[in-house]
Formats: sequence, structure tokens, C-alpha cells
Amino acid sequence: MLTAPKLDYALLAPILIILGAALLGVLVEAFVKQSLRARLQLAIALTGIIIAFEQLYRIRNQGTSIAAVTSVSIDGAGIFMQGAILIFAFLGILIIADHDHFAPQASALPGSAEEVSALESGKQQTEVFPLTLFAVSGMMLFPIATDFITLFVALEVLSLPLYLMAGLSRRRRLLSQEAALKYFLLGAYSSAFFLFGAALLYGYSGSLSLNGLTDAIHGSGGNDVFLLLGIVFLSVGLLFKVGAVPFHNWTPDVYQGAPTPITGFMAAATKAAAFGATLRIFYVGLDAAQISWKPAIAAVAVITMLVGAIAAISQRDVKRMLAYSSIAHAGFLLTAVVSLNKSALGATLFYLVAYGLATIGAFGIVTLVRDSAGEVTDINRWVGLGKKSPLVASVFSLFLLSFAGIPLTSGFVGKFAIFSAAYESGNIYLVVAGVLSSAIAVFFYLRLILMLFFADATNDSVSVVIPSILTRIAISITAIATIILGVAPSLLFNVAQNFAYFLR
Amino acid sequence: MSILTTLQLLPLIGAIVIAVLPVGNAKLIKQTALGFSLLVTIVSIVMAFGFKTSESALQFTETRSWISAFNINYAVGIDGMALALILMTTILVPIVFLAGWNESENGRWSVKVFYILLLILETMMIGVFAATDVFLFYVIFEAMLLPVYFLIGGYGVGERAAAAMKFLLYSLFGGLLMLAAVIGLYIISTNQGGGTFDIAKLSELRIDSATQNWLFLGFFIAFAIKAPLWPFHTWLPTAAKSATAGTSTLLLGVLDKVGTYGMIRFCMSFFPDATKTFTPAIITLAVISILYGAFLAIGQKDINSLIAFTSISHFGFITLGIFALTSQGLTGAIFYMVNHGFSTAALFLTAGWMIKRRGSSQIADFGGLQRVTPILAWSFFLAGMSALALPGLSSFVSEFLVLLGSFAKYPVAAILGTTGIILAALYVLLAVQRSLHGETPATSSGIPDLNLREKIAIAPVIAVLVVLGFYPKPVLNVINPTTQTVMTHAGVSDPVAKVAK
Amino acid sequence: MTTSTNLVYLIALPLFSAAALLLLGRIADKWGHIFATLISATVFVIGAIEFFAMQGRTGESRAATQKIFEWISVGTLHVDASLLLDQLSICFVLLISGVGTLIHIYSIAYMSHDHDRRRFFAYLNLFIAAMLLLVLGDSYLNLYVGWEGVGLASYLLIGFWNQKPAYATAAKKAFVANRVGDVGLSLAIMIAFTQFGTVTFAGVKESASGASAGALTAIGAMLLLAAAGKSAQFPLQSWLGDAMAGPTPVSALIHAATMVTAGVYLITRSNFIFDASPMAQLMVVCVGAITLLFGALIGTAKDDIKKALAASTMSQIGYMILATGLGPIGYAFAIMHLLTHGFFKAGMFLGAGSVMHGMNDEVNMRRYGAIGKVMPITAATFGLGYLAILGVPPFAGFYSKDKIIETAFNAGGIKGILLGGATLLGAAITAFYMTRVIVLTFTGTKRWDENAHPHESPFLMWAPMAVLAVGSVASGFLLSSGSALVNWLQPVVNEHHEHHTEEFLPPMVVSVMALVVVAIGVAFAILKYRTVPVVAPQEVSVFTKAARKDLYQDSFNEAVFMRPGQKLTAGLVTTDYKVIDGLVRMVGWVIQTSSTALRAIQNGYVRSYALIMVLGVLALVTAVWLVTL
Amino acid sequence: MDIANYIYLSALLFTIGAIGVVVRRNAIVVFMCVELMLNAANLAFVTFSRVHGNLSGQVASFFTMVVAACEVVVGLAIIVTIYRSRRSASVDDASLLKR
Repeated sequence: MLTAPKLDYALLAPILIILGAALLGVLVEAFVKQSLRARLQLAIALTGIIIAFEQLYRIRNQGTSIAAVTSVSIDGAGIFMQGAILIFAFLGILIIADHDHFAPQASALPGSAEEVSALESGKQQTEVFPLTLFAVSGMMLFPIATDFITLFVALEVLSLPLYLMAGLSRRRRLLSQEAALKYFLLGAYSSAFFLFGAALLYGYSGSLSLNGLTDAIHGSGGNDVFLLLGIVFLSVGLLFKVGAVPFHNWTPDVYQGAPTPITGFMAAATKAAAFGATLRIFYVGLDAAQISWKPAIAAVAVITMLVGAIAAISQRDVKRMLAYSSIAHAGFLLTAVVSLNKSALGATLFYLVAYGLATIGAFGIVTLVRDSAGEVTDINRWVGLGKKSPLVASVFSLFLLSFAGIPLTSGFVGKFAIFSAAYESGNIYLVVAGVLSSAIAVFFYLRLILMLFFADATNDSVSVVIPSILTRIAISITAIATIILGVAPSLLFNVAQNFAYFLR
Repeated sequence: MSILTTLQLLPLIGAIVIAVLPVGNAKLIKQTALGFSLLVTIVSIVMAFGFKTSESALQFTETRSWISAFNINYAVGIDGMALALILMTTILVPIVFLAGWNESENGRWSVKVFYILLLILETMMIGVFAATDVFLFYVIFEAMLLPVYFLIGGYGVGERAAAAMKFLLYSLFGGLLMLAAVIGLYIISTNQGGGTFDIAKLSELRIDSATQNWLFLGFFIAFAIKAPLWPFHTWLPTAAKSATAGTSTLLLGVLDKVGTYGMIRFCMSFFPDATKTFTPAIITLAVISILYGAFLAIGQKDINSLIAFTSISHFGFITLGIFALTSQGLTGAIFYMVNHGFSTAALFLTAGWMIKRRGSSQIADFGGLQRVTPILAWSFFLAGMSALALPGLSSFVSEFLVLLGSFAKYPVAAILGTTGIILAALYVLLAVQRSLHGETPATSSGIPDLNLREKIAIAPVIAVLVVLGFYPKPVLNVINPTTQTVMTHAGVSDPVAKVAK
Repeated sequence: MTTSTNLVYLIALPLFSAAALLLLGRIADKWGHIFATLISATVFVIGAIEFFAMQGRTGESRAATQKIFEWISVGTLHVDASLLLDQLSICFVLLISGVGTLIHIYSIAYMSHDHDRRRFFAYLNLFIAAMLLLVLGDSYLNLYVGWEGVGLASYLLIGFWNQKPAYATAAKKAFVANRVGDVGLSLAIMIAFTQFGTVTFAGVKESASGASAGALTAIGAMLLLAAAGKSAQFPLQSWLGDAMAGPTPVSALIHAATMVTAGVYLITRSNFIFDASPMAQLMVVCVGAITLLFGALIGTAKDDIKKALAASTMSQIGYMILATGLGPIGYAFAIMHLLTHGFFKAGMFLGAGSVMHGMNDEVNMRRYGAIGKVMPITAATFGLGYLAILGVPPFAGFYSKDKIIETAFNAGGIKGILLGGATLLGAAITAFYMTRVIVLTFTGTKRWDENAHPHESPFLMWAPMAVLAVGSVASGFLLSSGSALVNWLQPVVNEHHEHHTEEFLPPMVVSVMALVVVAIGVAFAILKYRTVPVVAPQEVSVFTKAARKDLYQDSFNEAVFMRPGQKLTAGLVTTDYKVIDGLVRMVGWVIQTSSTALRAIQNGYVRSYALIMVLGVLALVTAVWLVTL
Repeated sequence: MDIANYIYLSALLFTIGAIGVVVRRNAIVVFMCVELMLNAANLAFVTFSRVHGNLSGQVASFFTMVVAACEVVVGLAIIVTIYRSRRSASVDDASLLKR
């Protein structure tokens, strides 16, 4: 008699709770009356996330690799990533809750009568909440998945909602839709590579699981061409998601076109999920073949840091600049992939949290700077903001300083930890490259601060809106965290260090 | 809690207190800031009296775990060198407050921000010399750039934004190289039985020579940018030109000392072999700095950039003394750091008053000030005399010790360095002649002499220069044990006189 | 060695007074000059007491020391702030404080109309303090403090009227030239410390004999450089003429009687170095000989009375320097000439000041003439000084200068003849230009400006002149009778009569020769300046032109040091901006340009992004394939 | 028939798809090329499943099909929206976001 596979629902519960909340959201969108929807959706989303987090906290020490047969591995790194993603989602949703950023009816033609009436009547569709939750569920699955099917499914589950969310912007809808299109086409393109890579690796090892792959490599039982091509193709999918050069081109365009709250959420959470999966694949599945991929990935890391840092310098749009900044950070994080040691894993966990919080905060600030036509992202119009709104400018500068890795901010500790892990693994050249590109990167962060504070505004149409209470909470939390993690990093670092393990 | 921690906390508390004071009441803010800085001065002097010169170990130590994962501690403690530099700092800060009483009022931001930044800076300046954990040192080393960045950019003049940027980029670049080296040291210590950032433990590591060379360079370039050594100096004149007098004083007087301090504290004690390898090259750079800085000072038209270039020359002397690695050279260099702090303070503050009164920093716009503002003129003159190391002023003692100490080992460098004193006479006297002597132009005729507050500010600086010139013994006694420790660690001893009695 | 507790007051009192007068400011205007003068007089009294006390002691115990405090102690270097008053320094103490006091008194009247008289007296006291430190310091480093201290005082006093740009420039020039010399002194100290491990006179003296010839020569050469700077000797002589920008009492005190002779003191004090290094001695005599002729030649063409006297000073110090290079016996004669010169030259300078005082500060001698009639006392005192410098017996110069000429001849061989010849020639030229000064100033016809109403100076001015004139007359005899000074200095300079070489010429012959050449010089001058055009004639020989231009010393310095230096400075300023900062900016430019290029790649076309991804895949494949090869 | 030929075919299909994305302008066609690539992967899965004699590959191909279907839903939604806004399905026209 066939027995059904044993699933450990307690361990899978966080994901299931989020999925449940998402489904509930869909129902709400369909059946609850317009005026209640927004608040209800928000409540469902936040409650779902809190419950999921609580469940996650409860199971934090129950690591096992057979929670769902061999498809997922609930281990330290996985749980930590899931927690981080939940936190990002929570903060992200606080900012997303400000409807002013989203099209009332995404399906309505830009400028059409339909749209105008939706705008006037205040009929706001709130599908963004369930979409976010679906994406979150995919993100939570991605870093714990241990076979290629699960990985692919998770990748798609996290991506597909994001493609849609990128196109939801209320203003500059053409740009937003273009971002969605680009993100979708390129994302699908990269998933195809990922899938083909998975197929090749399956061909090499005869198994879809990472453990099977490792065993095959140890036994050197298959065709090396399949293995090598498989590694490359699989990497393309991952490198695309983390935004590594030369698979980064979508990043600036999508970051710029997508609604800013989405950009912030996406930048933080996707990066965490993608790095979680990348680390697991390379640490668990491909560790044994490191000799063949390490130089290539190291090269990608170096190029990514440099391109991110250099390209950011000539950007004239705040969101694009932050996009390139995120590319540079992907480069730093990739050094951890190459380092292949426990310190690097712990460092990455910390770094992702530090970077993610600052990113959400920074994009949160971007949502506040507006003129009559909506958000203002042209850097030249941010000039002199420090005079108009010292607090907002100071907090934004704080995030920038954290990105730049200035001591006493969380970014510095992350960078320090990553670089020391790289040094420990003997990849000193990566440290040097990292340090040099940091030096370049520092320039544009500081120049932006300089523009905020040391120059006089050229026009007065730009203003900083009074943020909603939720946005205020989100930004405050991220700002405070950025400082606390910089001054007393042990609070999180020790946790990250404890959770820095993969189960095979 | 160590008195060192108290010393660091006091300005910080001051900053917090000021933060809650009403923005409008500039006078109250200034008085509070001055009060706190004076309190710091007093506490530091109390600490100095508790310092035992007989002990060569670190004193007033305190260690608290900070980032346990990396065994990073909040660890402080001072030896003679650190004590001397901390005292210099705590004395200079209230003087800067007093001297630049109104310089915060033409800034981009409020008076309040100015004093908050300065007090935070003071905390860091004390901390950077007190830190005995390399990580802590590094963190402060980098973080203290920010207040200065905002002080230059927010309260400076002219191309202040660009100057602030240049300053910060240069420093951060050096800092990042140092970060790589700090990480390297940490990993090596991990491999040799327990990762640590403790200075004492790190100096006992066994590091192969190739690694030593690279790590040494990482530290050294950072310090060479900080204490600007040719050819890493071009940020300094720009910064000095744009910063307010008080900021320049602290920047050149204290912050840049972290560079030379670091060379002794880190480069030499961590990498004795690399130090030997690089010494000839560094001595060469030092000599180039001495002469180059002096020549450029002669060629400057702006009074602040002139002072900046004199400092480059002086940092050349300090570096020369350090790497000569003799008792006289090292002690001279450390004493030079202290003297240069006061001497530069005198120059910048008096020059600042002149500039403020005249509304221009071009030397050519002055003239005949001695007839109009004798006290100001005298102060500037004495500051200049200190810059050219006139015997009887403390800078002479240190400059002479440096040259004497390096002559025994590097005669050519010492001889070239000595010719620098002719150039020093030229750059000081040219500036003095152009600004103080000659006919008084109509534009300068009505300007007021120093007021009481300014007199009170400059008097202690000049007093220190004169007193230490005649009686340097207390400071030398404090510094000598450090020198001996460094030399013992580096495994060198003084050259023996060829014809001893 | 005796320990004394009074020595510190010699320095502390004037230093205190200087500081007090400067710090008190205008409050002290009323009594500052009196106070400073009293202080100076007190110092003289203390010096005199010490002198008599010293005479009361014998042998080793004559020298007195006082340790004030430990100054610098680092490693093996121990330098105390301690003072040494021995037979040599007491001469200077008395000269400095004595002449100093006289000049203080003189200045009370001379500067009475100056708004800043108090400041002037403060500087004078500062000078006295520094100069006394210079001669009392027991180590080279202490001496160095005084050495630069007097340089500072000299700078301040030359530039006392610095509102005139030329005067300010003169002050700066003096300081810089002195600094060149100071480099020498610094290096000498460094070499000495490296060699002997000490910088005290006693310590170096003890070990000097053991050092290598090269080291000793190096120390000697560096000390000579120092002396040349301070004493305006070749090749650092050019500042002295310009230094006459200072008020005349300053020229008398600092640039004639005391400070400029510090070089002589330094070499005499370092006799143990020079005695052990014939090479260094040779350099010394060469410098002395060149300068004595150089100064004398310049003196023949100067129309500015102070500059003429300054040239004379340079020349006379040349004599002294030359003497110090002649070995043990020379030191005493050098010091003797130094002392007598202190009297007569100071006297003449004060005389010149007195003339200027009466002539509305006119310094051009061609505008003088026949002043002897209206200023008899000035003329008389000046005349006595004149006779002294000429070496007419029994005036002071006769005793001191003849001894130098004699010793020069006795140096032996061709060297002796050359040096002797130079000193004789110098004496002749001295006679010429000093006579010229006398003729142009005091005799002949009136060539005054219409506004000038020359009159005899007040008592406060002529009294010091008179005292100095007495010195010009008597000092030579007093110092040399029974070889008083030679014997007195013997313990310091190690002079031993028995080592004397054969006399080249008997003293009598030398004296006669000297008198003959002096007579020729005098006669020539009298003949030449029977008539004096008010405007200096332009149609003159190349020699005159050269002498008027100070033998092109400034032109030389300008061409060789100043202009190339300025070019170098300008070049470096440009280099700093274009090359060094340029490199930094270039890094920025490269990054900026790459950034722009990267921006261009981001062209907005999905298909192009996809292409880049494909290329990336190919690159990765290649990389992995290459690694696995 | 040699089983390797299936792999070659799969690779060929994948390449065609990959190149198609680069060269075709119509968003729908581009998307179809992506689908072609996914199907190439499916073919490879199934082939390898045969080679290794286990069913994992076949299962994977089912999952792929489902996911591909989802992708179509999302993709078409986006493409249609943008077509309605712009009256053009050319991916080259959507190039406002650049530099």
C-alpha cells in the first residue's frame, strides 16, 4: 500500500499561514465591499505575517531536512531567512499601505475615462496585498528548497506576483507597465536558463535533489559537460535574481519604473530570498565542485561590485542610483558565496538584514519626496532638501551612510563581517576589490548627502509630504535598526552566527 | 568605569544637553558647550595627575565586550603618548570654542548643530587616542570624519562642499585600505589561536614578511593620507581653505595626528619587519614632504593654504622622526605632534581673526596690521615663530630632537630636513611681512584689535608654546616610556656615540 | 668649577623686563625706557661683581656654573639649562651689558620722538637676554637658543620701522641669512652628538681629540657656516648692509659691537674642534681673509655712512675670524680685537647716529661736510674711534689689529705671507675708507640740505659716545699690558707660548709696515676727496661700480638662489595642482567616464539586455571551461 | 535512435528560444521563445529521466508545464495591458526606462 508522504505541518506552517492569508485576501478582494477592503486587507496581511513569524519563532530550533520528504530543509539559515523576509514584508506592507502609490484599477487604460472615474470615486483595488503575500510565500520557500522542482516553483511563485506588482503604479503608468514587461520577459528568460540548468544537472546526477547532486559529484559519476553547463545555467537564474552583472540590466529599469514601495520591498526581500537559495545551492549542492565555479563566480562578484559602484555615479534618478547601489551590494554578498565558510554564511545573514532594512527605509523616504505630479526622483530636484526637511534628509543620509559602510551604521558591520569571511577563506583579492569599489561607491552616496545638505534648492515645488503613521513607523523602525545594528551589532550578529548552518 | 570612559562620555552628554536646548538661544548653547569642554579639560588634567610616568604599561584601562562574535571589545587605556595627545585635544577644544565664538553663526545650519557636531567630535578625538582595540580605533577613525565633513560643508567658506567631499573621499579611501589590513590582522590572529583586536596581543603575532608588507601598506597609506604625507596631501590645503578656523585647528591639530599616532601605535608595533623594509622609502617621502610643503607654502597666496602647507612640511618632520627609530627621533616626533597642535591652533585662530576682520584670506589683502592691531599681530607673529621652530618655543625642542635623532641613522635625510628650516623662515617671514608689515592700506585701517574673549583664547596657546619651550620636561617624561616601549618592541636601540668618553 | 647662583639673573632680568614691557603695552610707555635701562645697568653690575669674584678665585675654580633645571632628557641626550661663566664668557658679559647699557642710555634720547620707544627698549632687553644666553650657555644647544634669540631680536630691531617695506625686507633678509648659518650650527650639533654623545662644551672638549679628522672637519666647517651667517662673513655677508635699516643704536649694539661677533665667540669657544682640524682652520682663515678684503672694498664706495660703517664691521670681523683660524694664540687676539672693536665701532656708530639725529636722518655722506664744527663732541669721539680702527698707536686698534697682522705673518710659509699680505692690504683699505668717512662727514665744505640744522646731540647721547671713546683709546693698552687678556683666556683656549713657531717678522717691523700702509691709505683718501660732488659721479671705474653694488653679492644671490628658488616654487605650485592633484582628478575622470559608458549600455531595450545576458552566459561558460581545462 | 539526439534536439530548441528572445520584437513572440526554452528543458528532463531510469525528470516536466501555464497568465496580462496602453506589442517601443 502506498503511504502518503509525511509532511511536518508545524514546520511548514509559516509558509502555509502566509499562503492562507493570501488566499483570504483574494476572497476579500472579491467579496467584501469596497470601503472595508483596504483596511481589512492590511489587517489580514499584517496579522498573517505576525502569526507566521510567531510560528517561525516557535520552531526556530527544530531543524530538520525531512520536513516535506526531501524537498525542503528547515535549518538555521532557512529559518533566519524566512524571519528576515517576514520582517521585510511587514515593513514593506506598512509602506505599501499608502494607496497613493498604486493605480486604482491596474487594468484600466492610462488616462482613460475608466481610470478617471476610479480615481474620482476613490474605488481603489487592493490586490497588491494578496500579491505581496504570494510573493512572500515564494520567497520563504526559495531559501529552504532543496530540490530543483521546489526551487523552480518557489522562484516562479515569488517572481510572478512581483512582475504584476511592478506595473501597479498610480502615476507614470507607462513607465510602470514597461517595468513590468521588462521584468517579466527577462525574468522568464532567466527562469528558463535556471530550469535548463536544473535539467542538465539532473542529467548529470540522476537526482533532482541537492544532496543527490553532491553525491554524484563526489562519485564523479556523470558527464562533466552536463555538470559544468548545468552550474552555469543554474547560476544565471540565481545571478539574475540577485542582480549580478552581467544579468543586472533589468534592475535599474524595474526599480525606477515600479511603484516605490514595491521597489523597496522587492529590493530587500527578493535579495534575501535569492541569496538564501544561492547560498544553499552553492554551499550544499555544488560545494564539491567548487574548483570549477569559484573563479567564475568570484569574477562576477568583482565585476558586479565595480559596475554597480561606477555606474551609480552618473545616475540622475534617486531610484536608479539606489538600484545600482543594490547591484554593488550584490557584488559584496557574492563574495560570501565564494568564501564557502560558516563565517561568510553568518555574515551574509546579518548583511541581508542590515541592507534590507536600510533599503526599505531609503525607498520609504523616496515615497515622501513629491511635487504636484507625484514622487520626485530626479536627484537634481532633491538638492537642498536638508534645508526644507532636515529630519527626512538626515534619516535618508543615515541610510546612505549605512549603504556606504560608514562605521557605527549597520552597513559597516555587515561589510566588515563579509570581508573578514572572504579574507578568512583566502580570497584576499576579493577583499581588496571590495574595498576599492566601496571607495568608489562612497563617492556617490556622499555626493547625494552633499546635495541634500550643502547646496541650495533651485526650485520650491518639491516638498516632503507628512508621512502616514504606518510609513512613519516603518521608516522609524528601519532607521533605529540601522543605528542599533551599527552600534550594538551583537544583538543580531550572535543570532545570525547561531543560525548560520545548512542541513543536508 | 575608567576615567577615560568618563572623559569620552562628558562631551557626548554635553551634545545631548545642547540638543534639548532651544535653538534660538545661541548664547546659552555656546556657554553650555564651553562649560562642558572646560569640564572635560579639568577631568583630563585630573587624569594626567593620576598618570604614573614610571609605568610603561597602559593605564586607566577598561575592557567591555562589544561584538562578541569577533571578540571585539570596547577597550581603552593610555600610555604617555596617548595621554599627551588627549591633553592636547581637551585643551584645544575649549580654546576653539572661545576663539570661534561667532563662527557658527554664518553657517548653513544652526549654532546648535555646530556645537553638537564639535562635542561629538571631541568624544571621538579622545576615543581614538584611548582605544586599545584596533576595531574600536578603526570605527572612531572613520566615524570622526563625518562631523568634520559636516563642519566644513556646513560652516565653511568658499568651495566648502567640494572641499568637504575631497577631504572625506581621501580619508575614506585610506580608511578602507586600512579596513582590509585590519581584517587581515584579525584573520591571522584567528589562525594563531584566537581572533582578537587587542593591540597588545596583535603585536605579538608572527606574520610572514610578504603579508607584513601588504598589511603595513594598508595601515600606512591610511595614515599617510591622514597626516598628509607627500603625495597624499592635496586634500589638506583645500580643506583648510574652506573650513572655519576652529575646524581647521581641530582637523590639522588633532585629527591629522591620528595618522602619525597610528604609524607609531600600529604600523611599528604590528609589523616590525615591514617597518624596516619600508623605512628608507618612508624617510624619503618624509624629506620630500618637508621640502615640498615648505616650497609650496612659500608659493601660496591664501593664508589658510599657506598654513596647510606648513603643516605638510611639519608632518614630514614628524614622520622622519618616527621612522628614524631612535629615542630622540621618536620622542621628538611625539612631542612634535603636541606642539604642532598648539602651534597650528595659534596660526589658524589668529589667521582666522585676521580673515574675519578683513573679509579676505588673500595674504596680499593685508598689510601693516602691526600698526593697527598690535596684539593680533603679535599673536600671529609668535604663531609664525613657533611654526619656524624658534628656540625658546616648544616646537624647537621637538624639531631639533627629530633632526638630531634622525641624523645618527639617516644623515642625508637629516641634512636635507635641516635645510627645511631656512625655507620655514622664508614662508613664515614672507607671510608676516606681507600681512603685518608695510604701509597700512586704507581697507585695514579701522579694524579692531583682539577683544577680551579672543585674548583669553589665544593666551593659553602661547603660554603652552613658551612654557614647553623652556620646560618640556613634564611632557618628555610622559612620552619617553612610550618611546622606549616602541623601540624595545621594534628591537632597535640608539646608535652609540662613536667617541664616547 | 665654582657653582654660582647669580648667573641666571643675567638672563632672567632682561628677559623679564622685555616680556613685561611688551605685555603691559601702552601702560608702560612712560617709564619703560628707564626701566629697561636700569635693568641693563643692573645686569652690568651683576656681571662686574661676577668678574671681580672670578678674579678672586684662581685656576680651575675661576669658571662658575649654574644648573637652572633639566631641559631636555631623551635617551642618551641630556641637556640642562645650565650656564657657564668662564674667562671667555665674562669678557662678553661685560661687553654686552656695558656697551648695552650705554646704548640704552643713548637710545633714551635718540628714540625720544618715536611713538614706540617702549617697544624698542623691550627689544633691546630681549636682545641683551638672548645674547647673554648665547655666551653663557654651557652647551651648544643652549648656545643655539641664544643664537636664534639674538637673530630674532635683530630681526625685530632691523624691522623696527617695518612700515617701510624696504626695512621689513631687510629684516627678513637678515633672518633668512642667519637661518642659513643656523643650519650649520644645527648640523654641527648633530654631528657632535653622533660622535661624542653629548653637546656640552665640556663633554665635546673631552672627547674631541678622539674623533676622526673627517668628523672634526665637518663639525668645524658647519660651525664656520654658522659663524659666517651670524657674523656676516663670506659667503653669507650680504644681509649686514641692509640691516642698517634698523635704528642706529641697534646698528651700534647688535650689528657692530656684539651680535655680529658671536661667530668669533663660537669659533673661540670651539677651539678644541678647530685646533684638532687644520683643514677647518684653513677654511676659517680663508673666510676671514676674503671677508676682510671684501668688506673693506665695499666700504670704499659707500655714500651711506651707516653702510660704510657696516662694511667696515664686516671687514673687522673678518680680521677676528682670520685670527681665530690661526691657532691657539689667535683666539686671544681675536677676542681682544673683538673687545676693542666693540668700543670703537659702537662709538662710531653712535657718532653716525648723532650726526643723523642732527641732520634729519640724512645718511648720505655727500650731503654732509664740515659737521665737525657744529658737532664737536661727536666729531671728537668719532675721531678717536677712527684713530683706533686705523691702528694708530696707542689707540686700541693698534694693540689688537697689529697682533692679528703679526700672527697672520707668523702662520708660516706661503700661507703666512698671503694672510699677512691680506691683513696689511685690508689695513690700508680700512685707512682709506675710514678717512673717506671722516673727510666726507666732518671736514670739507657744507653740502647740507637747506632744511638741515645740525646741532650737537643732547647729553644722554654724547655721554655714551664719550665713554666709548675712552674705551677706544684705552682698552687696547689695558687688555694687552702684560698680555693680560692672553693670560686671562689661557685656560679656555689652551694657549701655550712654547709652541710658537719662529717669528716670521719681528713685531716692530710689522707695526711699522702697518703704519706705513695706513698712512698711504689716509693720504690717498685725503687727496681724492678734496672736493666732493653732492651727487655721486656715475663715470667711475668698474671697481667702484662693483664696490657700490656690494661686489654684486645681492645680484649673485638673486641670480643663484632667489630667482631659481622662485621659479622652483612657482613650478612646484603648478606641479602640485596639475600633476599630483591632477592624478587624483584623473582617477575621478576615469571613473566618471566609465560610468557614462556604462550608462550608455543601459539603452532601455529588453532585447539588448537579453543579448547581454546571453553574452554573460557565454562568458561564464568560457570561464568555467577554462578553469576545468 | 541514440538517446543523445534527444539532448541535441533539446539544446537546439533551447538555443533557438534563447536567440529568438534576442532577435524578435513582438512581445508575444518573445514570450513564446521563452516558452520554447522551457519546453526544451522539459524535453531534456524527460530524456534524462529515461537515461537514469527514474521518474524524477518526468515529474519535473509536469511541474514545469504548470508553472509555464501560470507564467502565461501573468505574462499575457502584462503584455495585453501594455498593448492597450501603447497600441503596440513591440518590445523595442517599451524603452522609456533607460540610462
